Amino acid sequence: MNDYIMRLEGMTMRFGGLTAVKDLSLNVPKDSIVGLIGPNGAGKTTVFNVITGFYKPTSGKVFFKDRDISGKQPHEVCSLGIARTFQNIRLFGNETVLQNVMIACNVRLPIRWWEPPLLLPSVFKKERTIKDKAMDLLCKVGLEDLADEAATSLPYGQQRRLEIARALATDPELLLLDEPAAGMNPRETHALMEFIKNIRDLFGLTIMLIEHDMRVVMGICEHIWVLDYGVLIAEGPPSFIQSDKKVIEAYLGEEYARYVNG
Amino acid sequence: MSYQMFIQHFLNAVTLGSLYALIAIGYSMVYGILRLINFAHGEIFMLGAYFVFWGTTLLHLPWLVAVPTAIAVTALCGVLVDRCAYRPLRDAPRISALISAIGVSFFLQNFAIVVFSAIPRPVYRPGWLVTPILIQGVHFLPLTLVVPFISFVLMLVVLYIVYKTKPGLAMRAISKDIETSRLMGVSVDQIVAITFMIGSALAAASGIMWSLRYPQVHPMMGMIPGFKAFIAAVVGGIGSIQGAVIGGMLLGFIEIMIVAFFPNLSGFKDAFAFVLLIFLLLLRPTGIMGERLEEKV
Amino acid sequence: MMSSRRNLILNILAVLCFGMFLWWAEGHLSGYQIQIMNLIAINTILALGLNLIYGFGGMFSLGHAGFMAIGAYTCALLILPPLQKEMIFILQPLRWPFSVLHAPFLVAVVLGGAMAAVFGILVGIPILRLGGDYLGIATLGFAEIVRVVANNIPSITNGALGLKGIPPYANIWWNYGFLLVVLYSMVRVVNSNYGNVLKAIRDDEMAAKAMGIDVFRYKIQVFAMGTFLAGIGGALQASFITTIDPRMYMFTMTFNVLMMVVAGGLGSITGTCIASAIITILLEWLRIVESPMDFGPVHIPGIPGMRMVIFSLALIFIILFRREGIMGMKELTWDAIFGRMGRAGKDE
Amino acid sequence: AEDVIKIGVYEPLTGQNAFGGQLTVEGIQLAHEQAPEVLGKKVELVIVDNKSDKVEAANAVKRLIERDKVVAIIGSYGSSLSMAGGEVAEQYGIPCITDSATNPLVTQGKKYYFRMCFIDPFQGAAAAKYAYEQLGVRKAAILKDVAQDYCVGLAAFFRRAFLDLGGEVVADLNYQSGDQDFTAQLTEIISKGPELLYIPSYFAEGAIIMKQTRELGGNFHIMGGDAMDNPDMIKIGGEAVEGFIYTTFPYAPEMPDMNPIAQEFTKAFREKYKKEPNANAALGYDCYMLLIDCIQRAGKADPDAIRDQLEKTKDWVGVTGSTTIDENHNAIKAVGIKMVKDGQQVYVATVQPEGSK
Amino acid sequence: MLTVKDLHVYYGGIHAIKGISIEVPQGVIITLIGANGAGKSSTLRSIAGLVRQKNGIISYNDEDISRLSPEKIVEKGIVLVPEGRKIFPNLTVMENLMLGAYLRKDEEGIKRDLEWVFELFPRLKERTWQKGGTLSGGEQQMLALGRALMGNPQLVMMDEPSLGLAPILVKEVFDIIKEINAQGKTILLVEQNAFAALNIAHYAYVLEVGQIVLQGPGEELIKNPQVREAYLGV
Ligand SMILES: Nc1ncnc2c1ncn2[C@@H]1O[C@H](COP(=O)(O)OP(=O)(O)OP(=O)(O)O)[C@@H](O)[C@H]1O
Ligand SMILES: Nc1ncnc2c1ncn2[C@@H]1O[C@H](COP(=O)(O)OP(=O)(O)OP(=O)(O)O)[C@@H](O)[C@H]1O
Ligand SMILES: [Mg+2]
Ligand SMILES: [Mg+2]
Repeated sequence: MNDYIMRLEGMTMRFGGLTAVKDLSLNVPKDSIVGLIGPNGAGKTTVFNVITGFYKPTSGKVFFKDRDISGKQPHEVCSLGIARTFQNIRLFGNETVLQNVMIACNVRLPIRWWEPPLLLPSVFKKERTIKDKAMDLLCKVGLEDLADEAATSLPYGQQRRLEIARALATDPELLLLDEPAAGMNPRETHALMEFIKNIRDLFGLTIMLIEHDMRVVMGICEHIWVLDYGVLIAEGPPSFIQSDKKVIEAYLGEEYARYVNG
Repeated sequence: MSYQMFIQHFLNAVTLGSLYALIAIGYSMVYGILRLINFAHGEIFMLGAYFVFWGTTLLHLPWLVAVPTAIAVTALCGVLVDRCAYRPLRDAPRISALISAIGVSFFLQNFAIVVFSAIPRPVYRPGWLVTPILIQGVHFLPLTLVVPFISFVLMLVVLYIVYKTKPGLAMRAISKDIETSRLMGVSVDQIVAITFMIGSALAAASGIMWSLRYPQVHPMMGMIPGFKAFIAAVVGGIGSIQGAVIGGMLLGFIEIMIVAFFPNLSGFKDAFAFVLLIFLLLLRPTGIMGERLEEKV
Repeated sequence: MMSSRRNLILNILAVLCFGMFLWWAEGHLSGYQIQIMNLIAINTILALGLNLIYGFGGMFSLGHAGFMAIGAYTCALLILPPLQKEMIFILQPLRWPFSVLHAPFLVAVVLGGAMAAVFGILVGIPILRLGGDYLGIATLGFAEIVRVVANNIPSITNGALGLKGIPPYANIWWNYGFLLVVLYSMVRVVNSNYGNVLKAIRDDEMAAKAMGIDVFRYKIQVFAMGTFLAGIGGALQASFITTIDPRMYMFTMTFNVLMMVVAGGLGSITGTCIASAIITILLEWLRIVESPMDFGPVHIPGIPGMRMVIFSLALIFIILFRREGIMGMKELTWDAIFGRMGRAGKDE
Repeated sequence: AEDVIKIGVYEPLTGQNAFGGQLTVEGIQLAHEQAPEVLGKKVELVIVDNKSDKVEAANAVKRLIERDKVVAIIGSYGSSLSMAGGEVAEQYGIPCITDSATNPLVTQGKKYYFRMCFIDPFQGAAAAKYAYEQLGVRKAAILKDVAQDYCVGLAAFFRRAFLDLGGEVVADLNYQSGDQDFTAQLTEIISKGPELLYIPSYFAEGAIIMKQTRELGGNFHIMGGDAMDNPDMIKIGGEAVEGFIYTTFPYAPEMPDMNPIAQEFTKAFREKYKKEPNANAALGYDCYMLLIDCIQRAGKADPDAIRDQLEKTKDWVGVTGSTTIDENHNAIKAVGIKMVKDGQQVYVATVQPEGSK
Repeated sequence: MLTVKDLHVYYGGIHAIKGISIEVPQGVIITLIGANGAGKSSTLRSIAGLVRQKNGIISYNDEDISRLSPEKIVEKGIVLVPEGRKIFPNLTVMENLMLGAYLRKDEEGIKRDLEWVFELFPRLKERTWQKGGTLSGGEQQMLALGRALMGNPQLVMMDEPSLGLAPILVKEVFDIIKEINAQGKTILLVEQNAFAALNIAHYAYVLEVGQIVLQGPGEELIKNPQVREAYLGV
């Protein structure tokens, strides 16, 4: 039991009449890279939104390290150790690369509103620690040369990387990535796969990702869940998923199956 | 409270409410499409009333000619304001356009003072609209019935334009995404101009009716009604035309009924209206009829 | 590192220079010019408060006038001499605790700010959940409520008669002293990581939440700080003008402040300072156009209203040609100044 | 040293109070035309607009004193504006005289502020007395603008005096500046059956209130104060203002027993502006003339000397009758009662100051 | 049919496109491929008239259209299916489609094209009254294509139509592009999915940092080792 970092139990999410996710239960093993796939509108992003507290599940529970976190606010979830990226990149557009990461450090090293005007050594020290930590992270993801650039002026691939670095700055144990490879070409995608594996090892993370690019999903995920119309239709390791009839029919298509298997 | 008195208050409220509603519709239309709080709307309203005043006193036009002429001229003024002060800011941050709107509002007010002077002027009122009627102890003017009727008709016209015509379709498209609308071949400037034309014509109509009900014109006359109607539009759900009517009516009723039921608190009248506004917004953050603009993560 | 030490020295020098200028100004400039300088300081404090709320916190607030009123009345009631209080409350006598309370100017101004901040928090907790324009309307509504209530509780505010004979303590030293403290604190806050967090909330609230930021708490804090400044500004203004009444705090007052903030650039402290000075001076200077003028034989009579016509046109032009305000979101820094000069030097 | 003497004027030429300010300035300009010189020097008028705004009023006074170096100031219509300006004038020690600010606070405790008009307690009392004694009214209602100091003050003084006389106030309702719909308040008032409605409003609002009263079937007496004294009141109010009674300054172009100065003024004003003067114009005229007289008496254009002479003013006769400045710097003078009859403002009575204390 | 000569695009100080020339003959599928930020979208957007700061000549049927406004360009028969679909969320599916036919007056033709669109995308027909914003990603992509076709364009430009779609839908979309082309429409396609795009394209251009580095017929480029390494990931 204890080697599951996160569990969903019978999670259902309804929007008005629409059931986006229905009675979903899944267990995410510690230190793994796992995937969540499914057709457009299957409810994948919704699952992420429920886990991170953006939506309150209609019913069901989310456990993180055996603690019930369903219904907690996003910032509480984050401070407990779950970080995420977004399907559409959401960087702080008017800030620099470094500032983007420093902002995320705030959850661990908060500066209080009354501290800045006081010229206390402890405050200066804290500011310095934050900056160092952010710089260190940028080095680890290879963006140190771009620290003072405006975040949105970076090329797309690097923006994705920065988004991940920003998420890492909150010291997460579980990292949720929503379509990290969207809009990347094969070469960039390949680099991204290496990057994801690296940070997992470097930071000792568990990573869960949503992706439509099967090379990524099949390439790095150890376990995959497939959603269709909010319902779990299959789960298992990549090789198993690739040949699952229901998955081929609903998601992969004959073409892909032929391409992989033939 | 006697039965007659209640009816009397009720009629007072309907008149005031439908005047607010009429102004609010214009606010709502422009906001719905450009997400711009057109602070100059109250001043356009004032211009409409002044044009009738001029038409009847300076040009000696018959009242029934002066009114449509004034509405047309005001509509053009609205288009002109958009052309000069808002169009260049279409792709600027929204607050810039808002400040520009405040600037236009100051400008029109003070320009009116320079040109018309600050002295209030009496307004000609056709007798058939303002001969008091007494039925069962209730006093009212024919205007009291005409104003709500006209507001209602105008609301239907606007609804028809927005939901059943091609320019209306384009308006709704522009309100969500200007760039993609252009990719559909929609001429944004033209559609926005049409919107301002309709919105300003409505402002003129309400200004004229306002000046019939409270018979004088002066350069500051648009400020408070404009402000109140804007609140009404927000309460109703800004961007929604039905909402504007509901909001206007609601505000009219609150203002009158507070005084009617709690005469000692008459000085607090506006405070009550605003407290209610805030509570309503807390319960329905986008107004009574407003669309919920939830952000999808 | 070098540049930060240099900037510190330059900042201290600049403050000293400005102090000497004030000292000189007090003896040499006319009272009218000093009056304008005072107005600039007060307006800058007010505009900085709104810029903190709107430019840095991203909360569209139109309630500044209401918070100014709270600060102004609090301060005025504290510094008015009891005798004067007795004299001016001719309709209804002043209620008990207010009739005897008295405080030194500094305390009164700070309490004025604190009172505004308390109200800021009280109304902020429910209404800051509203977004965008709706928040604007709700705060505008609050400001109007303040005004209406002030009119209707004559035993505390003296109603429409207002308070008069407020001791004119707010001289150039007080005003610029407060401005200096405000500027220093605000620059520190904004440039710290706390400030970065605020900007993050402004840019993308959702993403900020996902980064573990308790958005609501920060918003309340910033709103309280901004309203505190509004209260301080209102208090100084009250003592400076010496008479206040509820009509001063109509929504046009908020618009004036908003104008300065936007003209200077949302989220730019230096922009706000520049714009406040320009707009204050412009408004005064434009008075000329309303007085009669003689061009040789041609006599132009003064045209009332002309001043605001020109002013509003100027405002529209500023916005049309500098749509993001004078400074945009940037700051005028020593680095920027030296950067430009340095580059010019190299070109030679 | 120079050969011009500068007199400052700060009046609301724009904004809410503009209608009053403009008329006053016309009166002042007429006076200036008639007496352009004193002590052999040219008098120059420096007129600034205070925009009906207090901050602007204080600025305006400061600028008049600092930049234009005026020796005395006239202004302003509107009591709160005068108070804002008064603080500044007091600091600099420049004498000011207000034409028509009737609120007692304007001159209270001031060394340099004077007024050409009576004060509201006196005006309110005169109105109450007239209503109680001449009209025989016992039940009165009041409708006032809570946001205007003038209205609030006058209403309070009327109420006090009326109650003291033994009358009853059956309703005392409020509205806010800018309101144009008074139907709710009026419906309430009508239901209380008063014999008189007292509206201490400015004329534009007053005219609308009267119109709505009549439309709602209210047919009691209506009374108002000096701010209703404007030729446009009848134009705007039309039939609804018929029978309206108000207290005002003791001047009206149609006054029966006008003194020669007033006759002269009326004629000159009509000639210059092609319209009827009113009491505001007359008061503006008197302010200027009194200042000139004080400069003459002082023999020099020195602010303190002018102030001293203003204080000594006794039985000075101007367009608005005989004026004496009391120890509080208020003018002791009569209150005029006017009425609208057949679409004309008719001067009905003059109430003399009680015992001229 | 469409010729772009020496196109330059600037965003503020950024020189995003540095002299691109492309030819689009009638009736073919042309594709532009390239890495992120290479300038593919910018090229399409400047043809559609959405980008202001640009130099160069864009001519359509021998007429210079480089200074025309977007709505005028639509009138000429060029439509762009924008990146990210850009459905009007507050309008129904039918209203979205009708907006595509905004400039058309021929009722008959509109009706005919509507039927054709429904034939291509039967799923849209089932949902004519649904609000655009509530459609799933794949359905929105279909609506975006259908909406463009409603304008009866000669040239359809598509910006990454397969972005974010499930594999099964990706195939469907490419099939439909071929189908549209078969009906006589010229197509200018921008894609990240280089493999699929090259497969259906008659001719292709490869963009890198604002310049064309390679061009040739689709099947030829697929075999090109450089392309294979960089864009096909083999
Ligand atoms: N806030 C919301 N309100 C209403 N419906 C929503 C909301 N969020 C998601 N939905 C609906 O829930 C369903 C699932 O959406 P979700 O974004 O989770 O899909 P997805 O699996 O991430 O698809 P894609 O691969 O296209 O991103 C969709 O039908 C969507 O329209
Ligand atoms: N509005 C803009 N402002 C500033 N720079 C821009 C803007 N739009 C694009 N750019 C820049 O222009 C360059 C080309 O962008 P473009 O969107 O055309 O690339 P693309 O090839 O379509 O990439 P993608 O695959 O990400 O869609 C990029 O460096 C981008 O950062
Ligand atoms: Mg998704
Ligand atoms: Mg692109």
